[in-house]
Amino acid sequence: MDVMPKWADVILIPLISILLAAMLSALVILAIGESPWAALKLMVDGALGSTYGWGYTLYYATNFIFTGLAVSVAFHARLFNIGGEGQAVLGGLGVALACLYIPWPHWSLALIGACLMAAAFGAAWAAIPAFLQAKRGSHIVITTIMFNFIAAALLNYLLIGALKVPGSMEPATATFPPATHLPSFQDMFNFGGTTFFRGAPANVTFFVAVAACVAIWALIWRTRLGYELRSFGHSESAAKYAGISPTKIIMVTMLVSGGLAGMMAINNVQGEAERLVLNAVEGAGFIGIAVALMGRSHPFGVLLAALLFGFLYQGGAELALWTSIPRELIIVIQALVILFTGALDNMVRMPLERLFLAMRRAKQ
Amino acid sequence: MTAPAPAIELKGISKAFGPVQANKDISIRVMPGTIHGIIGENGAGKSTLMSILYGFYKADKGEIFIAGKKINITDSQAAIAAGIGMVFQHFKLVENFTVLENIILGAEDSGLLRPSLARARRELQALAEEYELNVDPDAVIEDVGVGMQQRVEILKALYRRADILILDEPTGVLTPAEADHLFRILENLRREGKTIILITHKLREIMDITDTVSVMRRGEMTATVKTAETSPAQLAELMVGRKVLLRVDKTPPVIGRKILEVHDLNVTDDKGVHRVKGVSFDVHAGEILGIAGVAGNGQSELLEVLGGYERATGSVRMNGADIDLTGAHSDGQSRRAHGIAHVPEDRQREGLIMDFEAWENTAFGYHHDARYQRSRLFMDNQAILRDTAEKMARFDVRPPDPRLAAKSFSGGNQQKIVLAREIERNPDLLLIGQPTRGVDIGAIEFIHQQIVALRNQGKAILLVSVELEEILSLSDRIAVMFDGKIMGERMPQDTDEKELGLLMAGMTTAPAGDPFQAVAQNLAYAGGDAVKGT
Amino acid sequence: ADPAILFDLGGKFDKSFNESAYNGAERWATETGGTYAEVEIQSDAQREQAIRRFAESGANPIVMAGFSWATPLEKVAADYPDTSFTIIDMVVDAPNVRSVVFNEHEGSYLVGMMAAMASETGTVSFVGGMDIPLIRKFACGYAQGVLAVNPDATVIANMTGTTPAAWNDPVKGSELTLAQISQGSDVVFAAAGGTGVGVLQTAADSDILSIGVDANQNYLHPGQVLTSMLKRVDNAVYDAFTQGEALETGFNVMGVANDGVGYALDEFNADLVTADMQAAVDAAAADIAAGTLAVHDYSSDESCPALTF
Amino acid sequence: MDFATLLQMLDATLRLATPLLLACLAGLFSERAGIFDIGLEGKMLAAAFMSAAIAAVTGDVWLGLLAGIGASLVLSAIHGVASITFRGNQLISGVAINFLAAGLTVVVAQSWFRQGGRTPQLSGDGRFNPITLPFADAIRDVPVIGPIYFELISGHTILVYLALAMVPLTWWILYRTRFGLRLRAVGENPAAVDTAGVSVVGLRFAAIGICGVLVGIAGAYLATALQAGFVKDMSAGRGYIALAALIFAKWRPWYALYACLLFGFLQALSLRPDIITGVIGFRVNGQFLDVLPYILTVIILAGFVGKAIPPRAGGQPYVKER
Ligand SMILES: Nc1ncnc2c1ncn2[C@@H]1O[C@H](COP(=O)(O)OP(=O)(O)OP(=O)(O)O)[C@@H](O)[C@H]1O
Ligand SMILES: Nc1ncnc2c1ncn2[C@@H]1O[C@H](COP(=O)(O)OP(=O)(O)OP(=O)(O)O)[C@@H](O)[C@H]1O
Ligand SMILES: [Mg+2]
Ligand SMILES: [Mg+2]
Repeated sequence: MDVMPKWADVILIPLISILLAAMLSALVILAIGESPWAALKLMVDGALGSTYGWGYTLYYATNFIFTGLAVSVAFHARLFNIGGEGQAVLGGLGVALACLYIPWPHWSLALIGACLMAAAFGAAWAAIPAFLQAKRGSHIVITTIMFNFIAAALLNYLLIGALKVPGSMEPATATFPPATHLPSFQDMFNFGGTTFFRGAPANVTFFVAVAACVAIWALIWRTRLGYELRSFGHSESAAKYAGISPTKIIMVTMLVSGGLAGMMAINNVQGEAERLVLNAVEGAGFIGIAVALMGRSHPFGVLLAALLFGFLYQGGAELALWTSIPRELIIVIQALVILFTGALDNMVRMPLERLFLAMRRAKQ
Repeated sequence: MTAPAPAIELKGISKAFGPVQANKDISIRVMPGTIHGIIGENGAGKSTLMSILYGFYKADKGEIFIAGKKINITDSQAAIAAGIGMVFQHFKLVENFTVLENIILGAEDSGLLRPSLARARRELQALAEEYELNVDPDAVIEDVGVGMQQRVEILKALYRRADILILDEPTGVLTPAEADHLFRILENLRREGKTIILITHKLREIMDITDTVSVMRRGEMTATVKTAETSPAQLAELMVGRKVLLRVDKTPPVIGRKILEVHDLNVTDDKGVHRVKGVSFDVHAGEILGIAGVAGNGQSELLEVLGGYERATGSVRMNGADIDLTGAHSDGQSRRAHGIAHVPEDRQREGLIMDFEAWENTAFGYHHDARYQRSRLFMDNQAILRDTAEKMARFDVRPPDPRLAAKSFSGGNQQKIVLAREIERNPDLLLIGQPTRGVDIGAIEFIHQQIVALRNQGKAILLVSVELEEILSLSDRIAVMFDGKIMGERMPQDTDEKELGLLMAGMTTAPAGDPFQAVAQNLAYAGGDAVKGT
Repeated sequence: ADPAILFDLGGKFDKSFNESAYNGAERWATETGGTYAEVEIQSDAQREQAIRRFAESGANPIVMAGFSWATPLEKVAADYPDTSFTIIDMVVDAPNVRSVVFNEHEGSYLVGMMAAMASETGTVSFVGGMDIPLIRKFACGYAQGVLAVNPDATVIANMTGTTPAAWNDPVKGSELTLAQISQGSDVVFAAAGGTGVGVLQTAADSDILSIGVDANQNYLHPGQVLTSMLKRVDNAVYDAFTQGEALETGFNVMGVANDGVGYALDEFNADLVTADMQAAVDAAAADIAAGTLAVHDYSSDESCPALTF
Repeated sequence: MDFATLLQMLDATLRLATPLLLACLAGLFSERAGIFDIGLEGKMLAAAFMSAAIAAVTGDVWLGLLAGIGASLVLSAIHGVASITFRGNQLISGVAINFLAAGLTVVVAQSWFRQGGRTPQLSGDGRFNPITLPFADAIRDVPVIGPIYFELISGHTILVYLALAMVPLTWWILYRTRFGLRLRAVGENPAAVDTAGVSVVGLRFAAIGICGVLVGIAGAYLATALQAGFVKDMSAGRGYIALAALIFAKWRPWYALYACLLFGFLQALSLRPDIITGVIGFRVNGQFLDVLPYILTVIILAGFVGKAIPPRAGGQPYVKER
């Protein structure tokens, strides 16, 4: 029997968790001698006060939508893909290969090609842990953590070797040819002289990300595969009874998950940097965990949570520019969000359930 | 001379699990040196009550007196200190520890293990002799059988000097011989002056061994009576709350062609235990083949193989076509394609996804059906919803709300959802396991009618049940399984519970030694469950 | 407008490169009483954003310390034609950019000579940060200096890693130093950013001499740091700040000749540097300045006559 | 490779294996009790920071050590409250703790010391100094054993010896004491422990408490013994390598020692490319050596070389009442 109404589960609990995280973050800011209120104002102003700020917010959000969806899809099959980071690294490699070695005639074709390569590389990186989980029962959390490190080393190896620009100091590929450059919001929203989003990295990938949300929503709730995936996530024994192959579901889920994480690379690698640098992912794979937890693994929730984290990232960057609050504050906030919406879920839930139960008893 | 204080007295115990009221204001007295039985349907709250006495759960309200003294049982440590020991329905043993380690766990003498182990070894020897409780102290739990595991649990309690021993459905997993042994041990313990509480579903066990008996229904204690002054029929009525008279109206079967042919089927589980040993049988159209047997004798595995989610060797033919038992096409989907429908034994773990809504469960296993598809890519949720609403109406599922989660339905209604899904698919063969486990009387009647109706349509039905009465009243032919083998086949009109009981105990003829004793023992199994089923 | 300075990843208190830049800015601030904007970035992704935000806020000139700023600057410079930029350690070819590079090989040559003279075992060593041409340039100059004094000397060179994390891994720096000591080294030159802190610490703990880099690091372990290879990033910053908006753009090389690189001598290492040593090194410096002594620049052809990597 | 080089390598191995070993044993206590701990990395980092900070402020490394342990214990407590009291997901809690430490150490370090997320350098009594074991100097020149004793065995900080001593101690606690029996039981079947009248919650908190202390020492070792101060991200994945070692060791104390020595040796090896080239004749990529522990662990996990079976109740909260 449900103790709580659904709205409490999907809206109230995350909201309370966020508030708790925000309050603790405010305490941290106070403790280092700054004003939380001023910090918040600065963040809002920097992230949402101009089209420039929005351009960054949406750029970050795009990354987080992809990684958040990646974690969510796996969550639905009760798999914890903590390897989004490594999969996104490999996705970047795919994008770089696609952009550097294929002569694209137009950005739109390059976008499609890069999407495919990014997804394929990300999926491939998820495939090995998935296979080991499905066939050998190796805990996917541990293997994906290991694969994050291996991915970083692999990329490093390539960026100081085969892919490096001779004579360059940086471990980075050459800049991609202009034909692969994606239109940024600045290019797209330029009406009669007034430029919006000037200098911001948000680009056409944002729309790909939103489309991915819709596609994943349809996949999970409207297709047979999604149905099987959710069945498996809720009850492996029932799935077996129904003739749903655990191996297939684990593999397919992780391929989709890894593919999504990989696709993040079209935003940061092709869309923003226009070359592949070493630390391109910058923890977005991990933020996907927070985003998925907060978004309750629902694509729409992921979209909202990704926007919130986009705001935090851009706002945090502004804080770091104009105050003495280090940018690591965002990591603290991210940790608190994961803690409260993920691990301490019951702390918020149990009293609420008791409250609702008491209310129901009182009504009877 | 005043009467001695009761060994156990519970006053006004209440306990709720969230919205579920498992125990409501329960009071009970048990006199020292007696065996007290507790019976009640699944979910009546028996285990909960005993777990409260043992300090495993905390009661919301109520008082506990042991030997006349009120005590506050906050945790199992307190219960153990008060001389209470409990053998749980699901044993609480550490699988990869030895017997000895399990026994001293929590009852060590000092910070260091060696002296404790040495003392336990000595004491075990004494206990073993005293109560016929032989165990190998150095055996690892996961390597020994359930009978031995149960003895370890009892030894655990005795090692802690328990005067009160609670046993929760101890015979459910035992073979008749093991159960026989257990009851001898219990007799010994009673003779030593221990007080025993025995939870069981089996009326015959109650009648045989207890001194007094309490009946629970829906969280409440409906009666406590002296065993000598009651009858199985009266207990059954107390248990379910109304007169129990249920006969399935059945016309003689019209046997058709062979639908299912099973030949030399063998199943070995992941642990390498040989579960099904060379089983062969046929099921015909228009016939119900009932498979009787004590739980754990290979019936579950048999169903799982036929349902497609357990591997096996041997041959199974369905409508004359060979079925793949090992390869890539051995899964539930392929079985359904062959016209096999399956109502699994455990509806909550297998038959349903408890968090899914009813309509989603209606498509479960059949989600590839053409009528549930909107296009090649997408499922047609509206079609499933409509279909579910119709099925719920036809099967009288209450409440008839397709959008309610499966876990929000009662056991009987959950079973109706599963049954509706499987029967309505018009299969050639219906596999059905424990169709009425945890289901209330009204629903049992309805479910039995559905099964018979399906058979009357000329479908083949393979029924597996531990309820002998259910087997006897539904089946057109009965096979008995014991230790992975089919001990024999009987026609219901040519046999009775006595004979089936013998077969279930692995005996084809009355044993030479003490025939009377063995028959009585087996009766305990054969008759016990019948009441609930009928 | 106020000038601005953008530090590289190690942060302004890295005791070497960034700190040197910071010192230059501070010197300008105390001398002129002016104020300046600054930022310490924490990740590569912040670079472009930081440049843009400072340019937009009107800061001018904007000074960037570190070669990694080159790529974002190339992208951004044209968007802000009225802002002057200075980049240190890399060349960016744009009309409003001043590129300052140093002849690190010359300075390294000088401290290499000192290392060879101070060494008793005839084996000296080098710990680099991230393995990039710039750091090899240090190593190569150092080796040349060592061999110029003692052609039989052994020079051990190790790099900490191949990622930017190599700039900030004192544990690894320390282990590398210990390994070099076990191979006989008794003077170690660290050109490794934050990693160098570990190198100098371990050298001091193990009673061998060390050589600091960029800023004057002699004070870190008084009497145990032989000298520091000074790279006058502070001067470059100070210059840029002083010139202000009217910054002279273009290519700017700072070497021994114009006091861009050198070695440090102060009270902390006065006892370690003998008069002979000082005389020899000063003579070499004079020769380099005069153009009579050419130190090979690794980055000119990606090869080193004195050392193999 | 000559004898002296070998000794030097082994010496480095011992130094580098110490934090791994302490963290690995920490994880062993926690996971044997059924609490997965991927937050080792974060705890180590937090402990490294606090120990260096307090040692820098007070000049007393022992106070620093205590502070480091304290920081680690605070994170352990968070993990315990989340995963034991509130029965949350242990993996997610661990992830959160790693981020919390990664963020807070820098934020606090920056606002406290204003040195770019660093603490001041430690010196003198502010750090653990090597101790020379008795007779080390005396027998230094005895062939073979002299150098082994002097170079390899003597001359480490006290924490190295502590870590080594923890191995037999852990074994003894686990297999020879009441506490150990209960600890192992609670990781296999908490219901058995509960019905035996022992508090599951108490045992599990005790286990993660021990875990916190040990990994706290590991962190303090990094900042105050191996190094002389804290720098941002100084744990550099050691917590994860310790986790890998724990799997590699199949959750057993002696195997943990071997696994950590192996991984420590790999780390030492990656610092000496010249030796590798000298021994095997061609150049091995440094990245490869760095990730070799992870690759080995994946292979172990895949069950191709002896299967690693985690404690059965590991990772699941103990839920009595649904
Ligand atoms: N740990 C628990 N959490 C929540 N609900 C529970 C728990 N244990 C039992 N219940 C619920 O409490 C009620 C009583 O359960 P209990 O196990 O006591 O019944 P029982 O009489 O022992 O049944 P059975 O014959 O099946 O063993 C049931 O509705 C059951 O679902
Ligand atoms: N298939 C099953 N296997 C094991 N236990 C079951 C099964 N079905 C039900 N139970 C247990 O028996 C309990 C029976 O409670 P149920 O929800 O059926 O309440 P009820 O009020 O008796 O409803 P109904 O009269 O419809 O059965 C369940 O809570 C569950 O714990
Ligand atoms: Mg029960
Ligand atoms: Mg019922």
